[in-house]
Amino acid sequence: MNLEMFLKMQNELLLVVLLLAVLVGEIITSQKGKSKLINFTIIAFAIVTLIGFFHQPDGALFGGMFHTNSLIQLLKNGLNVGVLIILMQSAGWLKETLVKQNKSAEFFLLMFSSLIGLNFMISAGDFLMFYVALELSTLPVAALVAYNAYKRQSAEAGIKLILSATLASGLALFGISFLYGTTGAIYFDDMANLLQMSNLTILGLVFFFAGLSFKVSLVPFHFWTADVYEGAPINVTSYLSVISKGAAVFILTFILFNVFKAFSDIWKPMLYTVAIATMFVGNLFALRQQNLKRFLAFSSVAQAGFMLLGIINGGVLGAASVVYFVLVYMFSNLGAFGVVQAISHKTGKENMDDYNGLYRTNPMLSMVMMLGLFSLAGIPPVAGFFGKFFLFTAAAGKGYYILVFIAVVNATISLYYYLKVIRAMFLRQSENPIPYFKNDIFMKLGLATAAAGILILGLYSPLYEYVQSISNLIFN
Amino acid sequence: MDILSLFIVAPIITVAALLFAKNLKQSRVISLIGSLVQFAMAINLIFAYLAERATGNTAIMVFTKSAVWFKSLNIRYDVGADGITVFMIVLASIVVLAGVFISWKIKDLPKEFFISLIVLATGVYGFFISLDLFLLFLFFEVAVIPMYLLIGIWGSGPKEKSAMKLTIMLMGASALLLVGILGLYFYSSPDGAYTFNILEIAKVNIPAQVQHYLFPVVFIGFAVIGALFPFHTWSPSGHASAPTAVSMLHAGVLMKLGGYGVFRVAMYLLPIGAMEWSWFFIILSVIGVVYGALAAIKQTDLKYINAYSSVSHLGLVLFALLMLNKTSWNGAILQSLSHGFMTALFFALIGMIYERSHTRDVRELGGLLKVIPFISVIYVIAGLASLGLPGFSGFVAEMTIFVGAFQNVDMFHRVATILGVTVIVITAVYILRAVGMMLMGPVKKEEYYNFPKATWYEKTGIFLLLIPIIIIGTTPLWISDIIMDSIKPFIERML
Amino acid sequence: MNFSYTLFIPLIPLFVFLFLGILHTKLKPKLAGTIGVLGLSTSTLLSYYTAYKYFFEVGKVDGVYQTFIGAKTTWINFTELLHIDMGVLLDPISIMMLVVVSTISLMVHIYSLGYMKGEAGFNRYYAFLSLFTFSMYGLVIATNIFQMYIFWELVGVSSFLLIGYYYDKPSAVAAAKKAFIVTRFADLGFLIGILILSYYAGTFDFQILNNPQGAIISNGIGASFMGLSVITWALILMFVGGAGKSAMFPLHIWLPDAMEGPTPVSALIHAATMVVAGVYLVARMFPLYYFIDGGFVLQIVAYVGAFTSLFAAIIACTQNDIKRVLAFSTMSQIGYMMLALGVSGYDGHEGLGYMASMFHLFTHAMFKALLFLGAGSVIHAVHSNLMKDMGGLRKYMPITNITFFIAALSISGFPFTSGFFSKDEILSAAFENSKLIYFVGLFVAGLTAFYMFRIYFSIFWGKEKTYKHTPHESPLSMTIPLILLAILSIAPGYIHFSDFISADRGGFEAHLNYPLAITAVVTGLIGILVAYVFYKKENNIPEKVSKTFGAIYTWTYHKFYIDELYLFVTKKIIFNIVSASFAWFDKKVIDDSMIGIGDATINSSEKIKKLQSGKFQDYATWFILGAIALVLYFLYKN
Amino acid sequence: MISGISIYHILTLTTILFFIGIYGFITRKNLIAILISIELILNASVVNFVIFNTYLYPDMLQGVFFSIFIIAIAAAESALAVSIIVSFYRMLASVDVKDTETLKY
Repeated sequence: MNLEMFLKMQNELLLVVLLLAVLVGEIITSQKGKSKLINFTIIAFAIVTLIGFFHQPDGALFGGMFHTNSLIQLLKNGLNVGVLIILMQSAGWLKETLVKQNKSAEFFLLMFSSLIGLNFMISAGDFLMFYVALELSTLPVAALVAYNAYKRQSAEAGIKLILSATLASGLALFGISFLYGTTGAIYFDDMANLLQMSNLTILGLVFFFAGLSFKVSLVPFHFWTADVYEGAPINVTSYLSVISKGAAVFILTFILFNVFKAFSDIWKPMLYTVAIATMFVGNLFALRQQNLKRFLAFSSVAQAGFMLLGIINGGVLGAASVVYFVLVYMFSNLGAFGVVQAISHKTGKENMDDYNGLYRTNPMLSMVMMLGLFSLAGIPPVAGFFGKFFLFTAAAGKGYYILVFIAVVNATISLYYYLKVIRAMFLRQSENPIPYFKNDIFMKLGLATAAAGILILGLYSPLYEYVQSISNLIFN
Repeated sequence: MDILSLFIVAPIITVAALLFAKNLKQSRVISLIGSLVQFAMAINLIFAYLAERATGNTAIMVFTKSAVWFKSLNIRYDVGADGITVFMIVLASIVVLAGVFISWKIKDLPKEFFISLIVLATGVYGFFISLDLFLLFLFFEVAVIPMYLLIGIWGSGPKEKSAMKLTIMLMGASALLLVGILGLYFYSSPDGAYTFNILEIAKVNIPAQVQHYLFPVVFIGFAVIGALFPFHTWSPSGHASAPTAVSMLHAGVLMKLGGYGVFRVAMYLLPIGAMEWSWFFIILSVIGVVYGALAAIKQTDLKYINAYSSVSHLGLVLFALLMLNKTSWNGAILQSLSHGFMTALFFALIGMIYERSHTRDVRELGGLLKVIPFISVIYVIAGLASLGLPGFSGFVAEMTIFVGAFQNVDMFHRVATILGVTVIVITAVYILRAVGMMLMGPVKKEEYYNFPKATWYEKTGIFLLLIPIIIIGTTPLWISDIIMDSIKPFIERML
Repeated sequence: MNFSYTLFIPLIPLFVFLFLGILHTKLKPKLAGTIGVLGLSTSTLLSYYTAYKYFFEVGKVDGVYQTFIGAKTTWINFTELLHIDMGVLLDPISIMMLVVVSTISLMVHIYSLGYMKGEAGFNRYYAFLSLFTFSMYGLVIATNIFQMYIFWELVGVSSFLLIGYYYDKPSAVAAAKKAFIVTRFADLGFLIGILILSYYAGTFDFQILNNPQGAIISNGIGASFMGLSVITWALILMFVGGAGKSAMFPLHIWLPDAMEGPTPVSALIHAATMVVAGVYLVARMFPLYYFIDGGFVLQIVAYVGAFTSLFAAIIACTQNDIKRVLAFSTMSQIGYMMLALGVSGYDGHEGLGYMASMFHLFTHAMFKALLFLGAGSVIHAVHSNLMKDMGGLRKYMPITNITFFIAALSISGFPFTSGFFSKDEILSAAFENSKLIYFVGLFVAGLTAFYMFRIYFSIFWGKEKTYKHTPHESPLSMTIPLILLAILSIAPGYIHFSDFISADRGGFEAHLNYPLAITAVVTGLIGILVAYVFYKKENNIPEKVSKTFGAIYTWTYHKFYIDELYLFVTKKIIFNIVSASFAWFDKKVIDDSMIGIGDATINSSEKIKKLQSGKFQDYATWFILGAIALVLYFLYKN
Repeated sequence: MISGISIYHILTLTTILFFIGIYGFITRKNLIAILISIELILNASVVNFVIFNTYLYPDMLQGVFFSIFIIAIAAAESALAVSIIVSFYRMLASVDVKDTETLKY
């Protein structure tokens, strides 16, 4: 137990410390001190995030159960930044709603523990760690989803999430158990060496994949997504759609590339079909949504489908493009969600028609929304375009031209419904538009960060180059 | 900062400046200055180009600038220009400048309007100068997207529908294009050293089998924005709903991206595919030419008439490109230029007439020559130019195309050509119909008599567009020679 | 020999046009008129001087008139071989045309000073006149077929502008459109002809094309299409173009309507100059027409010409609008010229027809212009085109009467008038070639005399009508041109045309062929006599006659319903069927199918929404089924 | 190592157990019942791990450990699930699946 070891899992440890601090703070602060506590927590978390950017040693712990490297570190930082943005965007909500209900601190506790879970998940080195981390990341979120007590939909969403999630993990476990049975190993590396092609393996692989696809919400394992997203508080929704999905996609990539390297002729066709299904279903469902949370839910399903195009490449290019896209997607989605959050917090309106004429009353919000949506749709020059382009390049690199074409067609469909929102905000007028309102400083910061990310991530190539270089180190 | 990159930087600066504009006055002044600068740069570019060639620089592209962007994928910021690029840029800059003048009194959200306009211009410039397929594609979409807002916000009639149709169709086309570009990329080198650079890709010979699949993909991807026959339907409704300046840019510049892209990418990089497929697309383009013209005869909305005539004229561009010889290609470029100026002029005039009479229905208008002589006379001139009267650009372009097309001996090409030639009659019919109904004859309504005369900014816009038409029409030699030289390296891949 | 100054002959009118066109709102009418006249008179002097210099100072070099290139510059390059030049080509016929165009145009310019006085768009009118003159000059001096085509289009448009001069008069607008579109349609043939010819000949240049010893004529072109050499096809198509401009049957329908334009315009464009462009085209390319496929195309030219001249002459007898009568007579006379070209040979005396045709072109220009201007001054006096509103005008407007009479004699081929000589040459040429054509010509000559004197008598003699205000002789500016032209419709007869103009440029000794001449004169006199009996005094013989002819008369009166036929084809078929159906197709089929794709997507999303049933147990079912399906698929695959 | 019972019997058992769980999950109308069926599913894999460990890889205890972790987590899961169900019950006085269908399409 030396310092080195601490440094390797510094991020997690810091989060745990922060979590405890918040717990203590919760106990000692008076009722009116709560909003101060919130500010403190956010700032503290910002500091944690900053620390994450200092270099940390690579390597494994606990005999390989836990391992970290610069790519994982990058992703963790990404997750931190994402959560930070979410927290900033939800500060107002926390102060004005939750403090009254006296459960502001618990929000942090749950979210941080889920984040810790994700951190452990992406640096898991064996299936045990992976499973534990997965549950750790899921369960608190279920609580968060059901956070709006006295709101039926919230509770309903909570139930749907927890039950479906446990089913999924049950399935995954069943699969894992077979993998264990065939190899006798639970460490990724050993398993990678020991796995033989056999029916049990296939069963295990597919079930495991299904379990994880649940978190990534790939068709047909995605159904919970929309309902839960709609029912949950918005910041939780954005957490689900951005943070946990991002982490899940990464670990999926990682495991497929490392553990099941030899089985690519199984999982590539699998991804192929699932990707097509996901893109189409996600887009077609998003097409008629009125509630923006639900709308973004389905759009995020479709986005997950696009990510598979990167994974299917099965090489460095694929990994790099996926990680890069996850980062891009994070900022884009947070931009969009942030605006929805701000508006629904101030006016309680979440429907597309309520946004008619938004630009004329709140130009700034509309601009951020537009950036976010364009980025999601993959319109240059914002980051999404580059992200998508690289994903497509990755897929085309292995000769999946048809798949790429289908994907681009889907991108066009998605453009249609993203434009519907733009149309509401810019083209349409309304007799009672959402009135102009000022946002608190945290919300502004949150949106600004997201917007900046959307603009910079694409045009400023070194970011992608960095991702590419480090994934080069890891996946070769 | 090299002379070409300025064409991307200048508009961006303009947009940045526009962000701080308070009201209509400021925003239009800023954008006027911006577009004037671009115009000056464009004119300067001609002379710079001639000077460069005079120094004996015989490279395919001059003023090239190359910088690595995404190293790992070998995506580069590669720009360069040849004679064709130069003229296309001049066209774009003039149309943009005229567009600013025409929308001098834009009512609603002026700042945003000009911003979108300039962004569109940026995309167009970028598209013309970029030698890197990624860059090309990026600018292509940058040019298309503002159309949605421009039509959707400032348009008229069923604007939301047409804006959506236009955007989705063009984006769908770019879907094909993207696949094509990726295909080109991964066949750009036998040994993993892939590149997006057009000139580089041209050096390797892509296997015929691949070209057979790639060419139609890339061609259609570009040709949709060039209003290829079955995919032209976005353009009429788009034109009809768009505000004046936007119709000008749309028909004058945006639709040129199609022909230009076909020429630069599809034909240049996939010559074998081009030869293989030309017959098929020739049929489509000839249908487009005749069909567009015939459909225009029956229209009553002025904008529809010109939209269909655009379909016909641009069909001629694709037709000429598919004839695969130097002369016809030269004609295609000339036609692009001349159509750009003419259609922009037409839409400008239609806009002015519409502002005064609040109708675009030729049956309701009449005798305008009496009440707004200046605008009407220019309209007549534009009409004559568009039906290919000698002394105007249209004639030069069309004759070059026809003579070029006639160099193909076999029956198929001959028949296609002769069918194409018939368009000179049909065009005359619909142009004269419009002119006769709208400008001549007795004045239809009393209130027409108190139409305001053309204002100074309207006149400026008009002359900006009219003068190039006459210059090309009367002294085509130097222009066509410059273009001819620039075409040589491209045509050589065909032979 | 330096002829470079000839460049100014076309350029001056061009500058005048630009000047008047740009400033036409600023200038005073008087000033504009004078500028126009002065500008043109300089060009006229220049062309006279050129003619003198060419024929008398330079004269024949080793037995033939040489061709001179006054100036020449490349306008645009198409291919290595093909490039359009702009230049001035001087040879006997182009110089003759220069003289004709200048003279008539000058006369019209002067005449219009009076005729168009006080018109709203006076300056516009003069601008257009100059534009037309410029284009016509450019056409006649073209050095190559494409330059000719370019100016061919330009004269077309200036005629469009001038016919539509009274643009607020719907009939005028319609006529202008008709004229332009019909000729444009013919030009389609011309253009395709040019394309074919230039592709196989590898040049546009007249000097190379027409050279009898040149490659194209002597060894011809191998390629052939449907049994005829491609060149022949090219020539046929080009003749179609010519027929369009020269209002040959069946492309003649635009000419009568073109009379909607101001009368001087009709005199200039639709009688003397533009409408003979077709004849000039054939004459210009004569060697090709003669040598390729043994003059096959010339046969067509001859018969089309003959038929048109007869056809038009018959119609002319029944029309009541004097300008229309003149229009049909123009058609018929041009038919004469075509006929003459058609029957012509090449060398020496063989080329009589060619010479005759050019000769007739020259003389016809003079007396037909005179007739129109005379008619103009009559119309100016009585404010009507219709014969029934005229009568006994001789005592009110003596000069007009005399001059008109002279012109009428001349066109009827009365001895000692220029018409007599030129017509005689044509008839004798026809006689030598084909009897049928000769008799047609002869009959037409009789008809011509008849209908000319029909209108002459019914205008200047016959019973006096009641005029709103008593007619009076036109001002000097109008009468002077009349007098000059009257002189010119007699004098040229005594020029020995054959010395100057002949197919092989060598010139030959042409002499009256007395028997033919006498027969021609007699037929003419018969025609005049009949007219005298019918129309000298108001009587009912014409009605009787028309009764007896009955249906034929009405058919003729309605110009054999050819306009109606065209109208049916264009309006009913092209507009309402073809074009309408295209428009419909575009809206309903193509557009809707594109929209349909979008709607289908949206509908499908509606269809599948039931999947998201809200029951998480269903979700679980899907989940499991999905997983199991994948498993089974891959188990099956292995 | 239980004498006379091969691993196949037990695997069959667990598989059946698993699918009973699934069946229960899909068909029960009561949330609690569904929760119970989930326990079945988890237990199926727990047994799997233990069996594989003891029968195939007796020299290491990874499987056993894994199973212990699963049990612990399962407990946490059901605790959370129950609490959510309870809060739901507070609102609607019902633990019926039919009442969790307002969010759809």
